[in-house]
Amino acid sequence: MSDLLYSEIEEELRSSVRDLLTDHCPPSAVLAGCESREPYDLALWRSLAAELGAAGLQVPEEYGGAGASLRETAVVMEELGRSVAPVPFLGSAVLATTALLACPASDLLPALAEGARTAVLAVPLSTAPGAAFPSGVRADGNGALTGRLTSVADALTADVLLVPAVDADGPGLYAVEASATGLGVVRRTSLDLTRPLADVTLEGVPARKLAGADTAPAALERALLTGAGLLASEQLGIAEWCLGTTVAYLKERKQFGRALGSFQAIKHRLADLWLETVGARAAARYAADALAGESPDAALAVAVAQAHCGALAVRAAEECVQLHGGIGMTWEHPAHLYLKRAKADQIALGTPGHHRNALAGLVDLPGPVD
Amino acid sequence: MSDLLYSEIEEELRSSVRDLLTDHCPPSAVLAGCESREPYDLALWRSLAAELGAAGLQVPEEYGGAGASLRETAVVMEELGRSVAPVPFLGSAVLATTALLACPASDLLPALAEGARTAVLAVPLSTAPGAAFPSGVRADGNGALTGRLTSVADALTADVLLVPAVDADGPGLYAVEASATGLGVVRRTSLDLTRPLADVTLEGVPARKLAGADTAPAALERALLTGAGLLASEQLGIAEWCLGTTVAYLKERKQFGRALGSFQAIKHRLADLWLETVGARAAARYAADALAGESPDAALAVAVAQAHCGALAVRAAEECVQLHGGIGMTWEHPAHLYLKRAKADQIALGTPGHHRNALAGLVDLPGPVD
Amino acid sequence: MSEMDIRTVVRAFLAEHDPATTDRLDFLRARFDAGLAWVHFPVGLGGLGAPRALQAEVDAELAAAGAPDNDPRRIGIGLGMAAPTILRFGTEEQKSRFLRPLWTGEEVWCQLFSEPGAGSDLAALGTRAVRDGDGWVVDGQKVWTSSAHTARWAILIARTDPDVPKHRGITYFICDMTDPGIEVRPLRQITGEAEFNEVFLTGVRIPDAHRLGAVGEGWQVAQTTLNNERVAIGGQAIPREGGMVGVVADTWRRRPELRTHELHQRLLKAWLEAEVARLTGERLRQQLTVGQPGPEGAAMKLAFARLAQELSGLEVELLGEEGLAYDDWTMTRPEIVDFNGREAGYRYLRAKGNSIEGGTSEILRNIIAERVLGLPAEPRTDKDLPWKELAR
Amino acid sequence: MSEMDIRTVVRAFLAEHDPATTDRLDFLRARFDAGLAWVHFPVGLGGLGAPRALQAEVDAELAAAGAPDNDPRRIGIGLGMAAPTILRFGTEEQKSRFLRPLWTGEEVWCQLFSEPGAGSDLAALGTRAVRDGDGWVVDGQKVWTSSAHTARWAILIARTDPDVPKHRGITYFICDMTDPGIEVRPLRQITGEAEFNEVFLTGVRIPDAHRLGAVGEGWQVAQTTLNNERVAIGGQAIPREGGMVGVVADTWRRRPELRTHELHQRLLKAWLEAEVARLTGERLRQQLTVGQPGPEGAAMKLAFARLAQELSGLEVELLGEEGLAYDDWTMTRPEIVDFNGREAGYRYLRAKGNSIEGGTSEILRNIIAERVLGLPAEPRTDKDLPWKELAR
Repeated sequence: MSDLLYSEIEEELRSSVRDLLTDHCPPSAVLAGCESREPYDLALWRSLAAELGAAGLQVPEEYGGAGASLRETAVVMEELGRSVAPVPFLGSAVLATTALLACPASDLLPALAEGARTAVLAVPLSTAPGAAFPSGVRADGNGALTGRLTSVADALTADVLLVPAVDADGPGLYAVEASATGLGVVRRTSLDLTRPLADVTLEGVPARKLAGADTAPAALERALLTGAGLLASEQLGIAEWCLGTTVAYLKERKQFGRALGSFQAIKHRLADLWLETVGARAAARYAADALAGESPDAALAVAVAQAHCGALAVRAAEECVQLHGGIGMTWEHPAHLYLKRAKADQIALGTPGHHRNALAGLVDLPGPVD
Repeated sequence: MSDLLYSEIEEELRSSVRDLLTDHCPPSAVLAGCESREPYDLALWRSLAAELGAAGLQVPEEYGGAGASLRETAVVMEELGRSVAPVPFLGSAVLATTALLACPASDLLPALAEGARTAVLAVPLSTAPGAAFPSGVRADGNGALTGRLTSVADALTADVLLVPAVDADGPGLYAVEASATGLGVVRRTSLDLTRPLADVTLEGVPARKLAGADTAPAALERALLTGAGLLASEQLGIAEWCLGTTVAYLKERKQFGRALGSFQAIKHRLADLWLETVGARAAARYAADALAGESPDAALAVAVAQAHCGALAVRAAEECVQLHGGIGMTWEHPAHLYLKRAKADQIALGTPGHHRNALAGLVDLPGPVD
Repeated sequence: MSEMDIRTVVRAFLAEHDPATTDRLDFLRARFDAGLAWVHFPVGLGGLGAPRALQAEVDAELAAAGAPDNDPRRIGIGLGMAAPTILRFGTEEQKSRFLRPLWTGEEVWCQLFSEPGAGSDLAALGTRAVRDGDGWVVDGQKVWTSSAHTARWAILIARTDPDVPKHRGITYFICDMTDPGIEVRPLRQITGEAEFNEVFLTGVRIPDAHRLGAVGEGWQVAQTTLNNERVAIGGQAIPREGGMVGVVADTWRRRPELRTHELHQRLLKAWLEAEVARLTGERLRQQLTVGQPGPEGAAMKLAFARLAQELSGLEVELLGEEGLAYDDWTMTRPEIVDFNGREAGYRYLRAKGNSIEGGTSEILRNIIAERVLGLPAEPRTDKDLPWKELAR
Repeated sequence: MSEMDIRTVVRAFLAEHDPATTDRLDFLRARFDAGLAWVHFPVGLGGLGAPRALQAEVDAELAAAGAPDNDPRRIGIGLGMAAPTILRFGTEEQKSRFLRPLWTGEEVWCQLFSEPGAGSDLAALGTRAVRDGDGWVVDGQKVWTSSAHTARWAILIARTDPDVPKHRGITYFICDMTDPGIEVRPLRQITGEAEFNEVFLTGVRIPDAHRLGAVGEGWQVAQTTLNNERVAIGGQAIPREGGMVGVVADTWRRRPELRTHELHQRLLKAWLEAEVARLTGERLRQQLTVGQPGPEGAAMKLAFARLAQELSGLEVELLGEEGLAYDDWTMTRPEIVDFNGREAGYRYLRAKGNSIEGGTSEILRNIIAERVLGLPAEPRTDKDLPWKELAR
């Protein structure tokens, strides 16, 4: 059986990340950031990436990374979820970095690993593992890209876009510099205030081919599967914040002459939520461990973790709003930041329903023959 | 909009039936009856049918019935559900009588209407409206039947069996006397202790044809739809008994120095259950009214009522067992009679899932194209 | 009075007041004076003392004739809460003064009940009203007040006696929203808009003639308001697929490419629940064609909130990539909540409030358990303590 | 001690005791004496003072060698509840006397805790134990006692002081089930069988040497028993698709004609929950490889009960017409509960008990809320009252 606990090193990493976020990313700052024109806190990103080395955890030392694994990366995701931190970690350190690690060309890795640059895998955030290779962008004979990609997370501030495109040889993965001529990156109004989306248009944009038909589809799939698996850790972090914040509030808030948290109906709901959160921790840990070890069980572990954690984070955030009563409906209370992130995460990289359905194939529980 | 209330006449009928059942069919008597060799309380049946005229409510006066409607029949079903009464009402007064009313031959009706004889529609209790015409029994050129039908409710004491069979002209409905040679009616051990099932075997059994290819399928379908719709009233009765009994127990039973019913988690669950029960009453009434008026909305009304009430009765019975604690798990407490009836009713005449799925076609909400 | 009779009355009214040529406000005032505003109200107060059920007939006849309505969504608090309370507890003078402009929409009403420290436990409220000559002086803070910025009048509950247990020291007032002591601040919600307000009351003067009910009996008066609010929120007659379910069903039909078996099962389940809730409401209305609403109204509000949340959450998932978008975060101050005028993300967020506003779903379950099922109350320590000694 | 070390010990033991030629009971006794019964117990009491996690290694090695086991399902109460309590609170004499025949299965144990009037509120129990010379005399009624008819010994809690609050007047005993004052009556359940018993105690004599823990401290002792019970019920290591989910998945695979989309979605959901529960349990075991079980055990029992009920209900529906049947209503007195040896209807009914026996799911949620989440207790009126003055 896998190790479902956290190692001492992982706990130390968690504690450093949490300290950083507590200092630089309190809810008030996140909320203020949402209303500014700057979608991300790039100072925070630099601290996270450069000082703590979080961006390069899964990158081997030979490419300037920490040579740790996806287990440690998952710990960072947990903490970022707990703070709904506005940093491009999922896009750059998880999706793009994983894709690059599976490509023959590796020269982009060092800059990403040290956080000097950020990259993004240019697919809609809602793309699930197992999706067909995107056909919305075509590459001409010179490797210039034309086409459109919508709802790309973390693209607004990315220095490099990794664009799946189809050329004469079939599917390929191309690198496009953010400064390239003919590239348009337009912000969308997104439900999740803390992870903005952008639409990307390419009109004959010069690009460099990173992987061809033999490796590009596998690199994309590995990135999506890894993203989905690690998103479960982010969702765990969201759920834990929501549960913890709600419990703390209900211990304090008095109605009818006693703490609201002493009412049994509230207690039982929170006990159930706690139980699901404990389950989420086990499932998310298992997914991270299976991905880190490239276990044959990884696809199943990811499906289980996403299906469970994706639904849980939403439920936890919804309970957080509800049990805060009116105050939870106000813009000034941070609960909504978590609700919006949780709801968007539910769609990101495959809905819980999608992942549950994937189980049918993975564990031989086929549906009816219509 | 339909009349979803109970008329004064309906309330009087309810009150007569309830009085009879309170006197002759307390839970202790039902439990004792289950352990005897007599599957039904035929004395009770005679009082119900002969004295109150309950068996012939939907039968026109010209055939010896009360000339009332399925609305009143539904009220009887509610009360029988509330008492898990061991009488062949569903089989004889609902399914068989409805089928006969849709057949050209009507000579069997008077005896059924006055309760002098009982009949049964010989199909598995799990048959849902919309099912294909059964092909398990064949009629030869002389109208003799051969074949097998399983899990028929109320067949053990029936005087006449209405058997769907296929002959040279196609589907037909045949009447078979219980005393006929070659007929075997064998009791099964059933989950529901108060509505026994039997398997029926026919080996060249003489039979009389009641309806041919032009009317038999419609008669069968009308019977199944009506049975499903009125079963919702039985399920409502079950749910109301379970809710009422549980509430009464929790007002009395003290733990931790106070009535269990004063604990908020329990209260909230019962409030939710009450809300679903109120919904069941509206849905069951609507189905009975739509069937009584042969409304074009009847199929939809039945699907809604069955899908809701079928699930509710089980939930109410399960909550009844759980909230009675250990005592609810004992054979001597009547809760299990309701649990078993509710669970069997959930399968009878189509599961809630089946009926919910029927909505897809009825209200134009088609599933995905695989 | 029968349906036939009422139709005759409406036609006679229409013969004298042609909607095509009569000024809107004149038409509404005349309709009120003819007793066709709310037929179950008494004669002289906009009604005919007729069965409530006949109102639907009146509305339909008038709508068919192209008559203007009083834009009920804009004045929902007046119609749904203030009016039934004034009718039941108001003096003759109050009824004559307030009901007509309330119904015609000339005067908008709002409700000053909730406070930051008194939400579910509304009876714990701390806004003080102190006797001063032939009137009262009010100081305190209210919250979750919709329409406060457009309202002419408010229904207000305030504490007039802090020395008795909380339910007994409350008095119910009609408050003039133009009083200089009133400050209204928009309260931004998670949807981005500010549908509600915070209201600060500083030395607000209310004449004793604007008291509704006896001094110290405001809690009983407020029960009428709250029961009517719940009926107003959860108890409207709706056609099949009315409300949120229709929006989702429509998307489902138009967009076959979005369908999955998982979503299909959830949609069928929600559709079923919506239809059962609709039938439940219909049955309740058949039972309540006359009489005051009871605790059953709470049940409909509970069902409505659950459905709105389930369906709006489902809708966002169904839309997939499109569900990641939001239409507009700009802070606006809408006069009307229109779930259908905005996109899925808005509906999802706004529906979260349905289980909080007008009584949380938790409080409604308490009400059902205790008042309908008769389950015993929880041990209470706050009921007999003077308000000023309560734990906060 | 490492896995390697323990394997060496087991092999040395097997070299001296060939399972093929050694009498079963002799083998088990020898295994106990070699410290291979429960390796985390102290040396001399069936253990080696080794980490609990190594037990799996020992069991696997012995099983591979064809060794007999102690039929743990038959003696579950002894192993899961009596043993850890005796180990923690027993005197040296009690440990030496009771643990060996308990483990080998020579002496079966049962538990005399619940009473008709004290279920969830176990501390309200009324069975009296009165001091009499160097012993005690016990009178009362217990219920829900499995194995009472086969048991040699019972763990018993009884009231020794009615004048103090209920938690403080309880004492914990070891009770001889062959005492003539004990009458055991089978208690038939909704499944038809009588897995449990009612036990009537009339003038039962217990020597003071069979008291476990101090007089009046029985409640604290019982907590150890109950926490261990919950771990025993909900905390076993299970393979993927172990338990009820495997039964249903198997039927699903074998019977394609029964499948519908509705059932498919429910099955996938339940399968997912079962896998998450399995991982949760595994993570808990990794955390608890040493140390006493805490309230987390309650969580696993809660999850297990919910799953068993969901899946067994689903199975009956999946079977359709076959789900209407039952295998056998004959009243039997099984020694072992075997969910898999019976048919779907039995599993459905028996699983209803999973959320009641060993602490109802309601009580477990209270425990999680208060002991894990630290939410405040409800106002209690019964905690400080003398037991004899409690409302019943």
